[in-house]
Amino acid sequence: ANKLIVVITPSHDNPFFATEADAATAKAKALGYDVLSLAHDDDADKQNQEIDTAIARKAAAIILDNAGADVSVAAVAKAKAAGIPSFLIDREINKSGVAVTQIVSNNYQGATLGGQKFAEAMGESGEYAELTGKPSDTNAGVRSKGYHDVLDQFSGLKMVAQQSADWSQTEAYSKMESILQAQPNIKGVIAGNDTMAMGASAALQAAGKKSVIVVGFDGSNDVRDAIEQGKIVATSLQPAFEIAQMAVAEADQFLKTGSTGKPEKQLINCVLITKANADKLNNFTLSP
Amino acid sequence: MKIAQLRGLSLGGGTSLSLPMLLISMRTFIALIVVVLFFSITTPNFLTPSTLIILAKHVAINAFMAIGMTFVILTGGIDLSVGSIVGLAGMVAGGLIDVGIPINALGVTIYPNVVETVAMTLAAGMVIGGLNGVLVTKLNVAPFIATLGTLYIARGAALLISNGQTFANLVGTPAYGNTGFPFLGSGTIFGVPFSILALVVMTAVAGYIATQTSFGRQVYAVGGNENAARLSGVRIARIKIAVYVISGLCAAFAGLVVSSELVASNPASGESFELNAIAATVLGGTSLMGGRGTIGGTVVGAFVIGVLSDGLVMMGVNAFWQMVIKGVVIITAVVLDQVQRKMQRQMALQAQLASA
Amino acid sequence: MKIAQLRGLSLGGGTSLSLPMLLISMRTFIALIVVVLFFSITTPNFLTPSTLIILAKHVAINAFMAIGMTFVILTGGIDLSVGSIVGLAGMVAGGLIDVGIPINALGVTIYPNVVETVAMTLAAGMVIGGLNGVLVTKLNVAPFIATLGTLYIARGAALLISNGQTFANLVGTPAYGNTGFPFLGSGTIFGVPFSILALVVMTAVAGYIATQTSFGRQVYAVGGNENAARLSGVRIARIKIAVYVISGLCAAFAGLVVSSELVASNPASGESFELNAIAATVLGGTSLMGGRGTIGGTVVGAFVIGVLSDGLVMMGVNAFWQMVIKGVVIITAVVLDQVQRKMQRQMALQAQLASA
Amino acid sequence: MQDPIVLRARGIGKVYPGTTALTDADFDVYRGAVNVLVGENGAGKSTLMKILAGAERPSTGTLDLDGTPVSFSSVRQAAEHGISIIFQELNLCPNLSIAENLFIGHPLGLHGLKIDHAEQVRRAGAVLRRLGQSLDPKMLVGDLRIGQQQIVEIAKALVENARILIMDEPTSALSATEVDILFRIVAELKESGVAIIYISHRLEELVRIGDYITVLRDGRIQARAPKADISVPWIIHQMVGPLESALTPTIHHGQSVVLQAEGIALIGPQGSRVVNDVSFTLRAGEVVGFYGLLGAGRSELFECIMGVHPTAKGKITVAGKNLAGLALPDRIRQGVALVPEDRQREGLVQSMSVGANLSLASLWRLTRFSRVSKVLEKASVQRMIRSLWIKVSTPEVEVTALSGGNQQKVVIGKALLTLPKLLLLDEPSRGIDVGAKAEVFRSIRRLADEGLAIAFATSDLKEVLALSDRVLVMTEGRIAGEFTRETMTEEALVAASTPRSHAREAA
Ligand SMILES: Nc1ncnc2c1ncn2[C@@H]1O[C@H](COP(=O)(O)OP(=O)(O)OP(=O)(O)O)[C@@H](O)[C@H]1O
Ligand SMILES: Nc1ncnc2c1ncn2[C@@H]1O[C@H](COP(=O)(O)OP(=O)(O)OP(=O)(O)O)[C@@H](O)[C@H]1O
Ligand SMILES: O[C@@H]1[C@H](O)[C@H](O)CO[C@H]1O
Ligand SMILES: [Mg+2]
Ligand SMILES: [Mg+2]
Repeated sequence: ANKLIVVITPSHDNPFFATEADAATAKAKALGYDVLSLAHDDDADKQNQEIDTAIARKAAAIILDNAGADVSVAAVAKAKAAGIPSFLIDREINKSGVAVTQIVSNNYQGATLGGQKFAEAMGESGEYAELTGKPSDTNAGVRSKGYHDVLDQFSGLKMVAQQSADWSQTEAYSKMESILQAQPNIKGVIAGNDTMAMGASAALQAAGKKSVIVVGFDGSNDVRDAIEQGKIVATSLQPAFEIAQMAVAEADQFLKTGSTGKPEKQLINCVLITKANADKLNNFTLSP
Repeated sequence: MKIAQLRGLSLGGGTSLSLPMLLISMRTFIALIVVVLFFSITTPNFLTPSTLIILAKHVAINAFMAIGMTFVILTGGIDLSVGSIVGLAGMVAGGLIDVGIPINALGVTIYPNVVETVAMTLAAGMVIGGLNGVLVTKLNVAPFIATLGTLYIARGAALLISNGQTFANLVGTPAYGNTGFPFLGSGTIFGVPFSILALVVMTAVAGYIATQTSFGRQVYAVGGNENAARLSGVRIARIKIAVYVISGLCAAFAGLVVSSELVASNPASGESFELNAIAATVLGGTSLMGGRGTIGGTVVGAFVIGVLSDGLVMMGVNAFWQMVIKGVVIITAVVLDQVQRKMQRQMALQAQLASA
Repeated sequence: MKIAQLRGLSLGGGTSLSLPMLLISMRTFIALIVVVLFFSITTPNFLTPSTLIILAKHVAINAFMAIGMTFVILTGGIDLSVGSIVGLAGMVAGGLIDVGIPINALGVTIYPNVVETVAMTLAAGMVIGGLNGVLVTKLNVAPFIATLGTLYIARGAALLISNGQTFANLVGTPAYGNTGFPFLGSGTIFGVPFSILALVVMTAVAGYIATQTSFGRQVYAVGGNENAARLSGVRIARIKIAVYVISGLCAAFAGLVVSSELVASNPASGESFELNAIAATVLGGTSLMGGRGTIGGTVVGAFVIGVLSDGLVMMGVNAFWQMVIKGVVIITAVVLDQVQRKMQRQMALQAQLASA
Repeated sequence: MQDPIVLRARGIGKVYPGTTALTDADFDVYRGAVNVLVGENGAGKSTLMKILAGAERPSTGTLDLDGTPVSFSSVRQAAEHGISIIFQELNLCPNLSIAENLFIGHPLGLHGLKIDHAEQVRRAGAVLRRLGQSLDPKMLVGDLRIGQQQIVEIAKALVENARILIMDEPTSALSATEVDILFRIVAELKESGVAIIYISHRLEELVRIGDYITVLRDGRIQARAPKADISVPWIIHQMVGPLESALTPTIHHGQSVVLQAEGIALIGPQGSRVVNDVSFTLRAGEVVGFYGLLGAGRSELFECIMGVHPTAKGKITVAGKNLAGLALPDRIRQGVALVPEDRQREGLVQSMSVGANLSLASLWRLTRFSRVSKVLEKASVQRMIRSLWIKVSTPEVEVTALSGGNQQKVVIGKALLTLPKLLLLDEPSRGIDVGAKAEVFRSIRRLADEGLAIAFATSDLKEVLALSDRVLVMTEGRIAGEFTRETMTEEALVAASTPRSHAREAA
């Protein structure tokens, strides 16, 4: 029987994670592994049980987009103790030396890119709102910090509302509508990820505020289309596809040679997507 | 709405205006007024027409589900599957618009127009509801467990339709003659948003069914004492299946409006909506034991919840506190309900004693 | 477990081994055997000891909650707050270990040892449970709505404790003498994981309470006919408050085990656990109407659910199908239950006829 | 010497929303005596008893036990003072065994830490035998018939060894034999100094066992007297004022056959033949009494005709139409109506108003374009309330607010509103006072004269003799005898109704 690689991602209903899962699966199959692709729905306990399963199935390696920087440490350590190397993607954990590699898109750098584009589009002044991600997801915090490290330098820019929409499109929609009521004259909305950007933009379209600037984060195809239609200004592409495949390749090399030849932490820089390059974007990959 | 509530009221309980029912909805109504006042004082432009319209639109979605839920709870049942049906309905509609119905044999694809799409989606909701009803009646599975099962099944189905993907940009294609879907969510008639009109109509119709038709009367009877109802010639199974079908229909309608607003449908949408729908129903004075409750009360309950969550967002209260406050208000509203009713009864009795 | 289940059984429902009760749990038991067989055939290394131990550990967490839930449901109530209590308990324990109790006045911080931490956490769970009980009895709020309220309150509280952050690396500090917390989740006694032993003990104790103590029988009485119980001198309020406290206690214990396993506590953990706990209880043959059910049945029910989800994950069934299958199995198990009981009764009749 | 009066109630008043149940009532309870309380439905008897037993709190007035003032906030407290009660409406947990029901308030065993199930079963068995029952104490109460449940209710009160024992219509579902046994026990308790408060609508019972009679009327004490000084006519006079002569049944000679039942059979939950090959006919204008002991199968027979049991065998023809395959709702439309035995479990929708209950079975008649016509409904409801003298301020009152007897009238009214050709009444007079009984019987007569065929089940000899044109006696699911007005005598009926098995027990 072939060796088994277990791929665990938060969910399969956010295109971002779906891409991760598909990319990793395809690559692993290509390299001749059996694949078990699981979702933990951002539930640390479920993730822990899935790691148990990987151990029970005597997996050769685990590719993991984890459910929380701290709550995931023990689970990954458990896998290591059971002799199963883990390769983290997208989200990092707050402990080094447990996972073999942590390939994470540079959320901070990506956020600063998005922030600069947002400030520029706003003409460096005006009121704006921020939609942040799941509070329990470190990426949410990192991105918010990245945004503000840029935006707070412009005295003209004033954040008049900040709400978490839990990465959710529906929530972003209704929160956006309510925020618009309290703050009728906001000029822009900066969102922690693309699903929330989509929700916000839908609300703005419905309210006839087509000129309000929206910036997202991820680089999903939905947002790409919205950018081309002028509904959204920009998003920071996390090369999810590339990251996932890198992780599998490194896992393969590690299993064969006992080392990846790379440092544990690998930051992959994000790329800003605007009208200029949107057409080259597909499935979180930017063709040259 | 208020009218609807009052008529719902005046005919609730049993034949007509029974005192306890009146009090119940009055309490919820007071709770509503309290929260509204609070926010109009604390929150800038809360009481503006435009805000209230958005508010009503948000309430509508929950109210659609809660109205269907009310019929189910009146029979002593419960429907946990409505949230999943919202998600499923969105995906059905989204799929029909973006992908259509491929007929592989002929190698062609049929794109139903919006009316057909809506009809098919509502039908899908009614099928799940019918499944619930059959499970509860023919296979006598406890409603809670039957609808818990369909909660998972419908959600899974929603995810499988697109393999988890979102159907984006549901504007349709003029060439296919399937444009116009966004109207449900953002269209207006004489300047009033469609979903608000839909809410008014649905409230009126449901209130009428509950209080004026023999079907409605039998719903109350089944919830009040199933044995007695059966011996009185009520066809229990028929009534129960019907209420679950109604609930599925209402949930599917809510799902249509949600994805029409987003102009996109996401298989995860509607998660845990059932809790809000049930909360609205119970806040509105419907007894989970069955047999007591009014449509009007339910709609008022939905408004209490809606005003609350929107108001807090507008105030900029942080998400964690929002959760705590929501919990406290749900409980307080019901407690107020109880306390006030007790006081009322006491006073009535004192009066009688004095007169006697 | 099985023994416990049988004793729970043999004394459930009425005084002694009453046929229907026996059948009920037998059905679930058969369902369990079926799924186990299925996976041992289809899935590599499913029937290995190590896998089964892991399985039992996963089941334990749900079973802890389900056992508490059983008492609540036996009185005809329901407890939706258990999932949130799991999250809150984790955060309380995590906070006590990582942050301790700062006494600002003296500028010192007290670090309770693990035993004290566990005690305080369980106490916290009991407080929420007590709140549920008081709401249901003293302020007669419907159990569904009261615990829905505390579901939000407890979750909000969990998030506020750390402002949404996770408490990491709960190993304690030797200097503070608060080490040893991970034992609950990963410790073993004579090679058996602590949580599995805890499950065995809790099942036995709960089974004894339900069937041998007057408290237990009064729980059944309240669920069977509350009015009759009151008029027979049963202190309804006392019994009801007690069952919610028990449920809160069990949920808090589950929370401790979860965060001990993760060696970290996350305010979001336990979301929607209540559904699994309720499903387990009902699969185990407990009637949501109250008055009928056994602890043993509940534990079997928890195993059905556990085997199912673990098995499907090991088989690599895609997450969406898992959801559908889970729903189908929950329903099927209960339907089987019904069908088999009917058949059994028929057979009994035939027998009597023959003999007559 | 000791005060002969153990409990004094003074100036007791009780108001319920909409009703004043009791006004300034004084009531004395003598030790070692049977204190009888009589009064029409709704007179306030049960309310007064609930107050003495701690189940209700009085709006005014005081209680005084052995010369010291007391006030009870719960049945439990009253029980601690040695007062226990048999409620008019059964209060049992169907999911528990007989034994557990008897001791649920105070289970036997070490401080409740370990129930002594064996001992509970033993003592339960003992008290059941004392009541002449051979029931297994481990049986679930839910599997018992209403008559058997009432016996459990009595047993429950007996195990408490009260010094004051209240019995609110304990015999309403008991057979003659069981009543005799109960009265023997009452006598024993009396001997041992227990004060008994006894409520019943069977007046002959009262004069038979009563020592002191108190008459309630419209919530006020109407009269008090030691038994020696009074008679049945006196009681009736105090209760309802002068009463016109009792019923005089008119014998009806064969008109068209309404009901033709052939070989009806039903297997009960325990597999016994509850109804065993029963055949008979009912003619228009005829009133046929079904007499029998508890468990004779009358309820099930009626249920078979109504279509409650799909598994029932046999051929049923109503007004020439074969009911085979017709479900209960269709049979109602074919003119069959049943007044069930247990009004709480099968008769009333407690959450609905009097009006809604009355019209519930006739909605199909009152509906126009699937809308319930308020006009038609109001008319029918009002008519029924008037013709049955239902004591209620308006039809909007919730039905639970009515007295036991008035609730029963609502159930009968519901059946009559379906305009039946065939009316089946199962224990129609359970808990109905003489006045109401007379009315009900008179309307039964009237309906018969209008061409209705009527069958009624009862365990009350006087009743069956007074009302029936014909009597069918049932025993163990079979028809054990048929009697005409000429041949029906108390002796004959009792003889026919005694099952062989019972006879053996007795021997
Ligand atoms: N829970 C209640 N709520 C409102 N009214 C009530 C309630 N219980 C009794 N009543 C009213 O109090 C009056 C006395 O009722 P009660 O049951 O004491 O009569 P009763 O003498 O026992 O009659 P019966 O012989 O039919 O049992 C009735 O008019 C009844 O309508
Ligand atoms: N719920 C039940 N469970 C088991 N057996 C029952 C039940 N109800 C009735 N039976 C059986 O059916 C037989 C007839 O009962 P039924 O109630 O018809 O007697 P009845 O003649 O109507 O007496 P009653 O005066 O109590 O109505 C009894 O022998 C009893 O064993
Ligand atoms: O990085 C991922 C993506 O942004 C996703 O959209 C939400 O979860 C974050 O962790
Ligand atoms: Mg009475
Ligand atoms: Mg009977």
